[in-house]
Amino acid sequence: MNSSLTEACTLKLDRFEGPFDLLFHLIEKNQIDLYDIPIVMVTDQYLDYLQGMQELDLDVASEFLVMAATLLHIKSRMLLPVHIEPDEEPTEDPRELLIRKLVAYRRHKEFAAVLAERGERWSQVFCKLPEPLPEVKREMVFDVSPVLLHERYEAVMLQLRARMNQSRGRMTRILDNEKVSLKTKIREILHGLSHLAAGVRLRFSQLFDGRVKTRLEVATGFLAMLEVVKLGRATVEQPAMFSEIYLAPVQGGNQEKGHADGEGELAGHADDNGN
Amino acid sequence: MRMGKENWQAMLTITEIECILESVLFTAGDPVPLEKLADICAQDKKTMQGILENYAGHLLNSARGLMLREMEGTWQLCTKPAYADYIIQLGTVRKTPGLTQAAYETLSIIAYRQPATRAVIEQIRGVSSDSVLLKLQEKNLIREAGRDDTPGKPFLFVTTTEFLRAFGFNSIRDLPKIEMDELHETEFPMENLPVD
Amino acid sequence: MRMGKENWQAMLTITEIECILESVLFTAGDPVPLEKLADICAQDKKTMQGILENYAGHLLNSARGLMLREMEGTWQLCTKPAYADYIIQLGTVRKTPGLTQAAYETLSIIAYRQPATRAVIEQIRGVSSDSVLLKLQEKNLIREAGRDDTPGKPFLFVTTTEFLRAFGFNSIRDLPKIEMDELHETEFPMENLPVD
Repeated sequence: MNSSLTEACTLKLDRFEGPFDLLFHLIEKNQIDLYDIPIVMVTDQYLDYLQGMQELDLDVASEFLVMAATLLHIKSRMLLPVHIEPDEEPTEDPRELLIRKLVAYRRHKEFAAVLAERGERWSQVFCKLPEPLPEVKREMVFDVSPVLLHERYEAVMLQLRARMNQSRGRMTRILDNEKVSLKTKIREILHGLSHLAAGVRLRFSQLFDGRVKTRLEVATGFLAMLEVVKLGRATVEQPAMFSEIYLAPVQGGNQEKGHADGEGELAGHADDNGN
Repeated sequence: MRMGKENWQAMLTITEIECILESVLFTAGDPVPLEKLADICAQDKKTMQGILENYAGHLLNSARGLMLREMEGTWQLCTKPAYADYIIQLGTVRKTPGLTQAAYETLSIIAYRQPATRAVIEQIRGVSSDSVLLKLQEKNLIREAGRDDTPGKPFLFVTTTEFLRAFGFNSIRDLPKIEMDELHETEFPMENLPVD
Repeated sequence: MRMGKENWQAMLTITEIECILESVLFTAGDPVPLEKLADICAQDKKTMQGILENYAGHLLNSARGLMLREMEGTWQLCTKPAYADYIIQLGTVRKTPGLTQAAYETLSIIAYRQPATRAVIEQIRGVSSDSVLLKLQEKNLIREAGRDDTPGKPFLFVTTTEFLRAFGFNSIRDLPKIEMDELHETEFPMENLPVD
């Protein structure tokens, strides 16, 4: 079966959709009783039609040829004398199957006409495009759950704990970055203080290398200075706002002890941060 | 809450429900399922069906431009065919299905025998039906619905809701009873008569 | 042809014209200019305007779900506002839980820590809780009970009798025991925690 060929031939075979359609045309044209088809006449007319097609140099679709063969076969069986054995059931009419198929085809052909008519009528009916609608939120029946209440509280408190740990972690990280330089700066200050000539004060600006001075380093140095003051190893003075800060070493017998304490605290400080 | 709503809506008269239906179906445009309408009007499905059928009859027999149609348990407002000539002047002309005889034949076979394979269709029509099946699918009048459990696993074709809409059927059960029954009862020895 | 059409349509009754208008305006959906309607119904503009105004009044005062509105020389069918509540139910209804997760969280914090200020609730939840507190008050599950004796004198929230009733508690002591006593009892350094 070649469908494109078939399609082309169907078109050429005038208005006939297929062999059944052509047969039907012949039956209606001759006002034949479908249930008692004069097979000889119909077959002849059918073949004539195909002949006409060929004379017009038109290809005839295979389906039409198959039907022609079927008709000829039925015709030959009709013409043969029927020999019936006494106890044999009467042989089926050779036309039986063809008739049944034609009946089925006719019903669908009739309904096809009904559909065409209905389609025409209902194409006169128009509908309207839908309007856009907002999404509706409808609240469910007010159901509450003590269990859910409890669960949510536990969950939110756990989240809180996690958040606290997180921010603790953040602070630790900041100190981690800072601790070496802070410790170093304290050492630098203590070192600077211990190597001052008598009566000379340490200038805060002295603590920084002018080329690499960063805001963070200055802040760290400032913290280191405060730490040193807290340790009791120095006093600070700033004569005016935004002016130089001077560190004066605290003299006395507690210097060694203070120094040791300072180192101890520094070590402890570092350990805390390290954990 | 829910109780209160139902009590309140139980007081709706039939006329009020018809007003609700008109406004709701107008806005929807598309067919609305019976269940949805019953829910909106706070009626049980059976009562709603009755109200809708009554309303449809009322629209049909009144001096109204609209009518109500049912399709497989959904309801849609549409215009009466009588006013098509006026509506077409709006300019938004929608062309008729424009099907060939072959298409109508094929559609008829699928409608009555669904689900139907291509082979069955071709046996009845006596002619190859590939291209016409494709056309019908393009027009959304039929669709594939799985495959048959026979050798080759051929596709099964059924009609669509668009088919019902285009031809004005409520459901496949509403197809006119043309004495097809006889056919359905007789087992059809298709294979004896070669078509291809 | 045009002459014939006009002659034929001159015989249209007002009722017939109203049917045409209904079907035409229904199909259009959008507003239709007076000129177009006059053309379709084969009336002069002035007559058409009169018919439309009359039809609009008729729709407005009848048991109908639709009405006709005029906008700058165009006419449109639309639903009456009275049916908005029904129409809105056509939309995809998304059911929201009676209480959102945020509401449960907030309610649980108030239940377990009452009386609680908004600041405490927000510190624990880590998010601003204004709207959820308002919702819970609307639902009458919490209420304000005086003010805290801290700077700013913030409101203190406690649960209500309705809360007990809704959750089936006899008293606040019936709340399920929290197994995180450690957490529950610890005083949190709230001020360290940023509220997002």
